[in-house]
Amino acid sequence: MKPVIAAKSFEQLLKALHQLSSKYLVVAPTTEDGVEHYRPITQMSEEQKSQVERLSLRNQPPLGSVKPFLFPDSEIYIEFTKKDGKLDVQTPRASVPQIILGAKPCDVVSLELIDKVFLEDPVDGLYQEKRDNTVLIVNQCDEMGANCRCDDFGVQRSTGSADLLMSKDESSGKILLKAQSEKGNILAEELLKEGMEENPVFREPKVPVKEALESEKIQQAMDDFFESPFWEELAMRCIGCATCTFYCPTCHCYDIRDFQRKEQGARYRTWDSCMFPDYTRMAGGHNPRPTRKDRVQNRFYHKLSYFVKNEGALGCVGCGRCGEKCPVGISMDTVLNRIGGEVNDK
Amino acid sequence: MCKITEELQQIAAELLKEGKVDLVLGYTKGEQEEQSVPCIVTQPEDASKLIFDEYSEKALSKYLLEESFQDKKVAIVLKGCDQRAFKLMQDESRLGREDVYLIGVECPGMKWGEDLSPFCLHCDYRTPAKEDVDSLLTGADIPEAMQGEPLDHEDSFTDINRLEKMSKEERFEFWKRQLNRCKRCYTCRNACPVCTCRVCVFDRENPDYIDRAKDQMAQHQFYHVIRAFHVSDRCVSCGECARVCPEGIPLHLLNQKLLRELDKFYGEYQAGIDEVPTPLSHANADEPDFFGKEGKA
Amino acid sequence: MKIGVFICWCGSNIKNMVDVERVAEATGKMPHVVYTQDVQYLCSEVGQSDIGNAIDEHQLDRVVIGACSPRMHETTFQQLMNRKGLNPYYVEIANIREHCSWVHTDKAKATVKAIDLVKKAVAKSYYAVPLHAESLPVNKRALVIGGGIAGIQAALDIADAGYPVDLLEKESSIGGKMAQFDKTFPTLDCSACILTPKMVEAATHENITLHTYSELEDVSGYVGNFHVTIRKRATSVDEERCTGCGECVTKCPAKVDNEFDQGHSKRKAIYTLFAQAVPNKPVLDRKNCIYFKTGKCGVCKKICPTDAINYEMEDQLIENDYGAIIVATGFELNEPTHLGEYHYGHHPDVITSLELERMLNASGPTQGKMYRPSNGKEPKRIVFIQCAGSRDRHDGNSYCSKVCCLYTAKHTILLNEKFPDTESYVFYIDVRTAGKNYEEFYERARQMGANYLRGHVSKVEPLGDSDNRLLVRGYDGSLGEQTEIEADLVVLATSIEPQQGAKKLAGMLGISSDRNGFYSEAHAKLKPVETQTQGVYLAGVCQGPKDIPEAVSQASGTAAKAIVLFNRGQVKGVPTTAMVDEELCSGCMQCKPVCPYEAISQEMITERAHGKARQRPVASINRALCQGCGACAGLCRSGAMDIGGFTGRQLLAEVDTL
Amino acid sequence: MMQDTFEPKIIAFCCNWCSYAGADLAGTGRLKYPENIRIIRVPCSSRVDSALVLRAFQNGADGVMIAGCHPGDCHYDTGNYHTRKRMMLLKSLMEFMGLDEERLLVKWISGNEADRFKDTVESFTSKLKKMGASGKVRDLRCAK
Amino acid sequence: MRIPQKTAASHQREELADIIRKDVRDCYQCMKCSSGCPFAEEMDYMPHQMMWLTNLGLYEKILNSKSLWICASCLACSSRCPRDIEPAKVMEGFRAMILRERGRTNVSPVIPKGVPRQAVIANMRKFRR
Repeated sequence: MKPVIAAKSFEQLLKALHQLSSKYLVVAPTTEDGVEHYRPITQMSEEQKSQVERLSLRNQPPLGSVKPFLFPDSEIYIEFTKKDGKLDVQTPRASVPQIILGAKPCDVVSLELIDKVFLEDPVDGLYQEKRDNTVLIVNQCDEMGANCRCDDFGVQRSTGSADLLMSKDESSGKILLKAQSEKGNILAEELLKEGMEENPVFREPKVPVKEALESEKIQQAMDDFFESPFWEELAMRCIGCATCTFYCPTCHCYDIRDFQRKEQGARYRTWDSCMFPDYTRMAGGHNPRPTRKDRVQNRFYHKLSYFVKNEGALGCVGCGRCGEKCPVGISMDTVLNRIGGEVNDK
Repeated sequence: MCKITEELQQIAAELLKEGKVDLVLGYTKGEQEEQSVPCIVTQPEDASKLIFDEYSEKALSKYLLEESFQDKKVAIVLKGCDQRAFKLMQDESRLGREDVYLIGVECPGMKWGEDLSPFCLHCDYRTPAKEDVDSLLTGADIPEAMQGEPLDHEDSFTDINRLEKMSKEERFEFWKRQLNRCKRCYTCRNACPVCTCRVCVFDRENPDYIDRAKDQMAQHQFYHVIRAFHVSDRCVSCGECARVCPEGIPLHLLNQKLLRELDKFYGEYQAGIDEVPTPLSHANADEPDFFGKEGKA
Repeated sequence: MKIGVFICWCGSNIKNMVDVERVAEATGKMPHVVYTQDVQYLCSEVGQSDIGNAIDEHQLDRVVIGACSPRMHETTFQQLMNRKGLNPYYVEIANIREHCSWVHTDKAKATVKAIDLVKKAVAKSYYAVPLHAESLPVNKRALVIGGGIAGIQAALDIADAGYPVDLLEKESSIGGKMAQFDKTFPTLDCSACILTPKMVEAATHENITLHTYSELEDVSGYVGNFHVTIRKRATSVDEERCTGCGECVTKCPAKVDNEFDQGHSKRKAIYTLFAQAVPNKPVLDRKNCIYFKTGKCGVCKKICPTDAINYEMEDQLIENDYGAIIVATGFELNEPTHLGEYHYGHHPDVITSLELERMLNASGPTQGKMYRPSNGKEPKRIVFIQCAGSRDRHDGNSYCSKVCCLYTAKHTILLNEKFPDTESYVFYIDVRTAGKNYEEFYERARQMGANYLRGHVSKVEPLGDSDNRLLVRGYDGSLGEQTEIEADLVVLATSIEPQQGAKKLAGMLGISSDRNGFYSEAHAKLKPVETQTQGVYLAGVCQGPKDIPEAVSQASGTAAKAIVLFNRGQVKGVPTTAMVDEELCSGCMQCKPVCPYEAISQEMITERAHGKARQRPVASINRALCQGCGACAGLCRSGAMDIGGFTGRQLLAEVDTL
Repeated sequence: MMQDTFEPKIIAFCCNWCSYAGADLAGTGRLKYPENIRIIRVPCSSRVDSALVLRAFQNGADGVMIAGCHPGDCHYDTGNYHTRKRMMLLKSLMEFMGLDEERLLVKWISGNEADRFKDTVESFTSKLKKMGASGKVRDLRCAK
Repeated sequence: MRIPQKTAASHQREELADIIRKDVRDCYQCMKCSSGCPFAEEMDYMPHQMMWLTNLGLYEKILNSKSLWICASCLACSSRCPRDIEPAKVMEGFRAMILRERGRTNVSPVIPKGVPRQAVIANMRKFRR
């Protein structure tokens, strides 16, 4: 039996977490100038703190996913300085333990997908360190959000690598937490010390489970669809920005760059986007994906076909962020609806 | 169905049927509620997809520069601001008028969340001039707020005024918070109908004007200052940059600030309406000298 | 890449304040630097051979110098590079003397700065590109626009040097404004007597081709290679056949006001501009010709003994190539009707100085007699009003017309000489007599009786007496009181103004005008006859008010410039010009209006993309015209425009090193 | 205490014909000014674009100076008119973004104004000393 | 003031020229005479104005002026005149013209207090040594 603890209110939970902020970096969803993001609670204004409960328990993920806390948009490998002809190389400080409050199942699955890439040999040290240091407190949605397609991808109740599950008991207003992992257990213990109580019952989410898309079928349909003129049309509509990829919780491409001024500099990695024209450009100038059609296709094929072939799962969790923010309204549905159509037509 | 949509579908169908154009570039209903998205129609029977409404925000003119639109006869739906951008591209030799069939539409003002876009409220060029387009569709359902005279230019700068009243530190904090969210996804650049360089300076590797690191405020500042500068005198005030920014950064303020300074000191200039050269492309002795003895040097 | 760094001691000039060994040592550690040396005097023969030897020994391909200002010895080192077979733009100079050792007092800090400066130069040299000056052949033929004294002088000088010249004049005769004058100050030479020989010389010179009654239609090209179209207006008189006998003029029944005499006489519809006109062949003024107005008449055609009259004659377009263009288009005089207080145009006895000039002229409308236009009587008391429309920001031109002070002095002298019982009163603000013998001339005027009253006239009004005289209300600064003078004649020193078509011509030639509409010289002090457009030079009043000797010497100056150009036979541009990266350039041409030299034009290039050949526009630099200022590069958004020697990459490298 | 030891870094872009010559003349005349300034030679002040200015700030410059010929004296006729237009806009935008626009100095210095050059460097240096190190536009990786 | 139609008769001009042997036409109104004159404040027409009236031929104004008699003949003007006109001499010339003219009665105008009479000074100048 896994321990379930309860806070009297969300406020109490937040306060307890605040108490732990010397040990952990605690991040939670809030809004900043109307945009939803996870932010360290120590840096939040009172106004922002008051948003946390609503966003943590909402049936829809915030715009910014939890990805940047495990795979930041820019991350330094080494820093170097040259002094008196000698090169001094430093590696950045180790990451601190962090708690992510109010993550969604889609976030959890997206991290699991990234795990497949970064934690398999060769292991990405920077990611692994953060992954090991992160405690995810996951709220399971009770219903589908407006742009959510998690049911298609079978992730709406997935809580596999969540450390703690969170739910609100509507009648009492209590916040229930159920530990699922060692890290979760430790945090639960610590929270108990902060005045939370043990609770025997955990409320299960109400969201209906639908049969998910079959990844192999999708992959097959996509492969059959490769030559369709649809891609040309879609590419004509796409404006080539990186919104879809930068807000996607499963996108994990990065570029390694050097920054050097005078006798100092850094080697760092930073998010790249397959939508950028220089994404696959090689040093000699050749680019195997020269046109926007190639790039648009790559994005969808990577998620819906190549990822299945390589990692055995669809590379999308249906969070809907890409479609929500795309300035020209291209979403996963735009493609899924079409390949569905093509498959059926056969 | 509104009158403009109806006429638009008719014209599009005719143009395609008669083979006058290869494709019609317009808007269609998006997948989300209250969303219209760009749409390319190549068959007459698909013309019924086309619509025009208060969500048809995206500036379409820039698509014409894309590789996939080359060597094709294109008919394009243009609002006033979009037509200005088109005119600028034409003036800057980016495309020829004769290659494109322009369907001008009377713009009822675009939505900005629940309200009307502040850009549209002060726009005095909602509808392209008849002589500038091949067909002009009017009869839009103009909301009450848009019916009177457009807001004074100065009134449209309220946000700038608010910022200018702040102390310098407050302003710095404001922009720091905003730019901190920037991910350099380049949506603002890619959506902007006057950002039309063949190769953007930010995409250049040698010299590398900008560093890709996203954790450096200085690089964000660099990007946003330079972007605003490159757009400044050529901005057509469509508001796309601010609308498309996924992080809700009020980028248009930077453009408008520069526009206002230009207007104030060098006379009003409206890109895509007034003749080129744009204000930054010429300078003369009679202009104010800010760096002389008495200036704000 | 092999870079050699050389640090100059400049004797003790640098060495005393900068630790040159340390500078050499520090920069020696930079990538690609294979050799460093500090030398006592780099500019000396020893220093030069040190560098030369090092280049040979270490196969250096780039040289960085830490020494005095590049404005001092850049060419010295560039020549050395040339001798060594290296491109002169592979040398980079760090200014560690003027900008460092000479201006600082702390040796440690100065040394750190010197290291920075040399490192900056090394960094810049990494990205140095070899540059070459473009040279183009010169078409050794000149076009002079304007057949006034300046134009004539310029044409004669160039022609005398042995180069062909075309002299363009819009009127039917050359001579310009000077032909209208009576005498010239300060010598009181007869204007015509000194001008007409020059006119004849110009007309008969074997190297000069006259194009009278002609205007500039179009100009293209650039220094050494201008392509010009001239429109020769139809004179209706066949030049070949006409003998200039003047029968037609005598018999022509149509009379109109003679502009040459400022309307104080009449001329015929077929006329020569003035008696000594060159060429002395009449032209037919179609606007006033009875035949052209009504289709009847034809007297001239009937009377002409050589059948030279041709009513069907059409404008001719003449195209020619020139190497240099001299602009000597002169000026116009302001019609002071807008200055209501002077009553000009309302009272016939208020006249302009040029009208007076014509009256005084023995070959003028009155054969040199003075008269009051109102009643024909001789004026006894004449009031001159200076700065009528000049130095007047409110209702005229803000500048000084420069010659009025002197010609008014001349008028009072002539009046006093010819008509000793006339009184002259001159209302002035300042009398400006800068020029050789001008002060003496002015003195002479005063001495001979001209009364100079310091103060501007506020009003001229009819006195209402039987003689219809005028009352001039002014102020006498000397006495400090308002002063009124009853005058028979009031003469206004009207303002000199640019020609009406000056702006249009400027547009054709790509030269700029100042705020007053006069053409701008390239540099106010050191390039007074050149313009921003290479190969276009300015002579005479079109550049700003000036008197005859100034106009003539300026004309000779332009001739010298043209002759220098022709003698050299080719134009060599600066090597550090703008360069366009066609891959990046979108041909938007925003840079074009920025260029002060019109060196940027649009060009179509063919590009193969996605299997198709496609034309697209790009900006193109005429390297013969470009002077390398970089204003275009500072504007270019995509960075397609760059400046040789100061590329964006180089400047960034410098900034990054500091 | 900090103010006494803080030495600002100034990057100056001087046009070849006037301001660079003015700086040369200051040297020839043995005028003395602080060591903080590093001069980059440009053909004309209009060659300098905002990217260069911002890059200098990023790299840790505490002040950037752009010096050109006096209006009307430009060697290239109109270059400095462009400079003043562009730099006015850049300064306004910097000010609008809360950046220290006063760290960007635009000055007209002719080839014979050695004193003016010296005075400008002196006053700019002491002003920057008072302001302290620039932090708002600096890339933190250039902090050392 | 309206400049009268008839100004000084040529015989008057000649008379003056005869006495002073100077050409007042040389005067270009630099006003140095007035700027150095110790009695300029007391005068109704200052020295430069006297020169000017001479040139305009307005002799009546000169002959009736107080200035003629306030002038102390200190010769400051004469010693400084850049045109060597010697205004003091011109003044003296006018005084002489008055004195020569018979029946001229206004020779003794009212002299302000504290200002020495011209005649006294002239006398001292003539006979002091």
